[in-house]
Amino acid sequence: MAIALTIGLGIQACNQSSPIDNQTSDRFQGRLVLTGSSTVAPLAAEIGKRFESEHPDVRVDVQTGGSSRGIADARNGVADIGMVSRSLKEEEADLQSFAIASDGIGMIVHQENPVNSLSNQAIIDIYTGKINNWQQVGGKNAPITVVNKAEGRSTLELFLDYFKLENSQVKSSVVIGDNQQGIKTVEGNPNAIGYVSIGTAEFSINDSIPIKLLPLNGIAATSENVQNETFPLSRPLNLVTKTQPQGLDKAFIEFAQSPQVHDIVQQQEFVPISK
Amino acid sequence: MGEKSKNQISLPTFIVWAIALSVTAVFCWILGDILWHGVGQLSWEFLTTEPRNAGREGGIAPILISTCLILAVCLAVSLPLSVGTAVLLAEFTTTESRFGRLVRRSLDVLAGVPSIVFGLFGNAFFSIKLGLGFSILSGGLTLACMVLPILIRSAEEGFRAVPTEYRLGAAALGLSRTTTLWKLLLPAATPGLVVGLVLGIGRAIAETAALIFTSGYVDRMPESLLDSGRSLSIHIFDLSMNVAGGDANAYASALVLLILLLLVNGMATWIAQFWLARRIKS
Amino acid sequence: MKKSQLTQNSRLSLPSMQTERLSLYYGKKAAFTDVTMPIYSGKITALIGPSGCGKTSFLSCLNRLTDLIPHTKVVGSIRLDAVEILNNRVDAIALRRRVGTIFQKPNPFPFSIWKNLAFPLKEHGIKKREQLDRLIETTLQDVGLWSEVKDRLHTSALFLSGGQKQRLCIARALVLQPEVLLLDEPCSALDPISSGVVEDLIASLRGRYTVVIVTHNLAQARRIGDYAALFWVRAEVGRLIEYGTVEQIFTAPQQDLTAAYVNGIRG
Amino acid sequence: MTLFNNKNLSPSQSDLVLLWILRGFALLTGIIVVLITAFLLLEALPVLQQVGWLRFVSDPSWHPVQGFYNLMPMLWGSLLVTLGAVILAAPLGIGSAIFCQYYAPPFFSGFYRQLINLLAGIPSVVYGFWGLVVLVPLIGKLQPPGTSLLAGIAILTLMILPTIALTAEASFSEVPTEYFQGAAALGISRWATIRSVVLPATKSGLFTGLILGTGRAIGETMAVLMVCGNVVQTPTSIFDPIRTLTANIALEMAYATGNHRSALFVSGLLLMVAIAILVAVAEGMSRRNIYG
Repeated sequence: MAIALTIGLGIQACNQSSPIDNQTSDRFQGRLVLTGSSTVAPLAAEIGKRFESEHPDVRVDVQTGGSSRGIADARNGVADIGMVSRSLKEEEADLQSFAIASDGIGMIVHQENPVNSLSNQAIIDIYTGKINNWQQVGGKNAPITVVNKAEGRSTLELFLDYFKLENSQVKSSVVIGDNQQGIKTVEGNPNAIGYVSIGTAEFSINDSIPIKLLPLNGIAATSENVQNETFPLSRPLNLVTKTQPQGLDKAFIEFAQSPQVHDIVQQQEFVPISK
Repeated sequence: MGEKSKNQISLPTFIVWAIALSVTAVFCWILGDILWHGVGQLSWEFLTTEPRNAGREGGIAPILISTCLILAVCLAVSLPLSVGTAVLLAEFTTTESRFGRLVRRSLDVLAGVPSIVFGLFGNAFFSIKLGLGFSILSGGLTLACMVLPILIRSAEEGFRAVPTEYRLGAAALGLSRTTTLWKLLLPAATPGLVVGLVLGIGRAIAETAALIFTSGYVDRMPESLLDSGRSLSIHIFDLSMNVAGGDANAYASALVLLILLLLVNGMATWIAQFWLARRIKS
Repeated sequence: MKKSQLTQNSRLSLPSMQTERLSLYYGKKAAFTDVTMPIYSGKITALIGPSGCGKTSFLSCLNRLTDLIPHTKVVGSIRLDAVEILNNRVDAIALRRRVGTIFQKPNPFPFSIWKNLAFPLKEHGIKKREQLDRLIETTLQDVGLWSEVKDRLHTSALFLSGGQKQRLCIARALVLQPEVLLLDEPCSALDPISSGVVEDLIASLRGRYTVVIVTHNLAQARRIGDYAALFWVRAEVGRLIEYGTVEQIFTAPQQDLTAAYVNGIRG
Repeated sequence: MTLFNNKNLSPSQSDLVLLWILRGFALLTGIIVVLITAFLLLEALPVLQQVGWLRFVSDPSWHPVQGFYNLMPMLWGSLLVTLGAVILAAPLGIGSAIFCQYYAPPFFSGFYRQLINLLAGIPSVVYGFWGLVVLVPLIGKLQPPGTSLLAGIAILTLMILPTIALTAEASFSEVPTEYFQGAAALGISRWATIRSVVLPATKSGLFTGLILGTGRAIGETMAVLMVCGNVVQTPTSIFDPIRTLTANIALEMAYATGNHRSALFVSGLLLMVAIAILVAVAEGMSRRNIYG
């Protein structure tokens, strides 16, 4: 009985939620569905709220589930716009992408760790297990806890790409999912090393969490250096669509790229894109 | 206690007390942790305003409403389904029957399916196949599937625990099985049903992975069951794992979740005992 | 209570029930086989014999309580008023309304005293409060319980004493005005005084109901029975050894086994 | 005058209707089980067809992006962490229930019961969070890195303890008090009564609790993901980090495509098969004792 009711409602839902957008008039109305990267989701949700306040008849629904989900949903039309926390790959060239912010990736260690910088080779050796004690890179006599990201995360792909590593070469002692888990792991373990989003790390450091960012290639890991594109390890946060966006989609993407939302981007610990 | 003199506590007594006290201690630790970090953020305003700045600021009003709605959908579907199935298993099939064993075994397997698989199933079936989209309804139905094994198994235990004499007595009076069930067995099986309910509600209210893909992430006030709504547990997960600086509000939300759980559990127990047990006493 | 109200029929000398070659199997194992026996209307029939000889199983066939036990098979014939009751088209529920059962261990429902009686009445269609009250009062008087419980009708029946519980159970069966009452060792779980009260009550049912009682107490069978049937185990299967009037069974048994049993030599 | 004129003995319809309604409910429940299994199979099928079953056992490692699909270390991880948690939680949970029912002073048993009720509903995220910031650093001091099999076992023990305790207590509460009076009259101690009367009388309920607890432990995702370290390896000590099948799904599903995604569904399927085997073994071992 309940199921029958459900199905009835479901059909109704289909009719309701079909977006009535694609109108080229100034008054937009309808529902815009965004799915994808959990990194982008809080940012997109906040941008969505501001967009809603400017266009009262529009509802922006943001759903998470990961970058690959954003790609898949944008492709098969489940979502109007996908959210992807990396550049598009070659096999994804059929989609249109629009960067709304960028994000650097920095190495973090515990604040008490005397090591203040590591060469690229040292990082490679640590992650491949050739160096397994902090003493070998000028620290205390303690085993290194290597914090790596889970397979498929765009941060991992970027990290491996930069250091020319294969994931199978990495000898990790902890594998994490999200940035916050990485920060908490390093916070709780004075001998850990990991890599997280720079914005998140900066926020945590300001929140007096005992971690510190290490410079990469001699360049300090700061939001400024990400913004002026001197920091070598960064990624764009993208909105993707299946076809050239029109109507409501276009309006939202343009809004998300405009300086009107730069304060939101900064508030969410990302770096606005200066065009 | 009791049988032995006071200075001579028996070993089992000691062990049982030790278990209880250590369990209490650990759990008070966890609860204290949540309370300590969360109580400062808690205010009337926190409960009645919308979240701002990805949840770091503002309150949880829409999230609270969504959570209650998801739970209501889940229970409205799973309760009748599970009590019905439990009755069939406990009263109309013998323990050795092939049908009963098959159902029971499938339920045990279902109980061990990871919640994230339920989430992906719910997304594929309710959200896409049935066209419910990301909605409170999809989320509630997915949770209903997930809590079925718990509800059914505990309800079945409840029915099995009812003394056979009641059934024989009722049968000897020429009462139909329908009557026996409604008037006699259901009230008498209340303890088992309540346990199932408490466990089921606990599991549903605490669920994260199954809801991310079904009821969704939208933290706006839901306008209907077909709107997407973020549950408290997802909010906690997002704040603690995905939003830097969300810890304070994550703790406060966890505290609210616990209070909500106390209320819902209390209400469920109260309704079950006073509604069903009243029939027994009057 | 007026006698005319409860007396169903006055065909006193006709068999109310009749079994023909009745056998009961639990799975492959037979509990008893080939029992052919009349049960006379308005009389008290006592089933006697040692434990495990199939008396209780026989009793539960008579109102098809065996339906509730998995893997049982009943073979043969049982007629109630010339209607074959081992027929699937016969509703066991309607049958059990007409053939009541009292168990060895009193089993009042976890309700109040009043509701224990009202519940079955309501379920069988009597809903008016006045009628319920009247029926409950007369029935409780009939079993001698009224004066003991009239001030606490709405308290739980589980607080009654053993003898009171058993009389309540008998009242619960009688309130439905059955034609046949089956009693399975109704006194064996009670103290001697309660046992005496219940026994007197059963004796008082003579003439108004057809009663079948299983008892281990030979003296009791002799005191209250009109007819008696001796069951015995032979080759691990229960059998009806001898059936007759109580005088005949106890004073002039046909079988040596019966003679030995009633004289306390065997069993 | 007779009250019941109805002397016909034809069957009533209400019971039949009830039976069919109940069958309908059970059928729906059954359909859900079948749907979920079918869904898993369907999603797992592409990789099973392309790569075959064997590779999930024989590949050198789990690097699905590079085409290696060995799931065995994670299966071991799941089984070990569940086994450890159940071994710890069973005595603790049953002990808690015994305490509540037979040993605790009334005011304390009420409080304790509420506490356990509450614990049953704490989100796994909160357990995981607590484990990550409190428990893991503690274990880390003993033996780095702290995120380990041990941490997973500890957290899961806490999580399934309420399930076991609540079902056990519900069973205990249905043991007639006569047993206790009877035993007390014979001068048997409380503990001896519990051991020789209560526990045997309630084993079906206890077994149900254990099965439900095991189910929750083996299916738990978020908490183990946060405290176990998620390194794909067969553990050699309880301080080794492990990854469970569920954590594997949760960690990678959001980012997986193609064969990788399909392989994650194989993880789910494998988990279901493992549980089915566990259930069958448990039932086989105890069929006569429990359900008899």
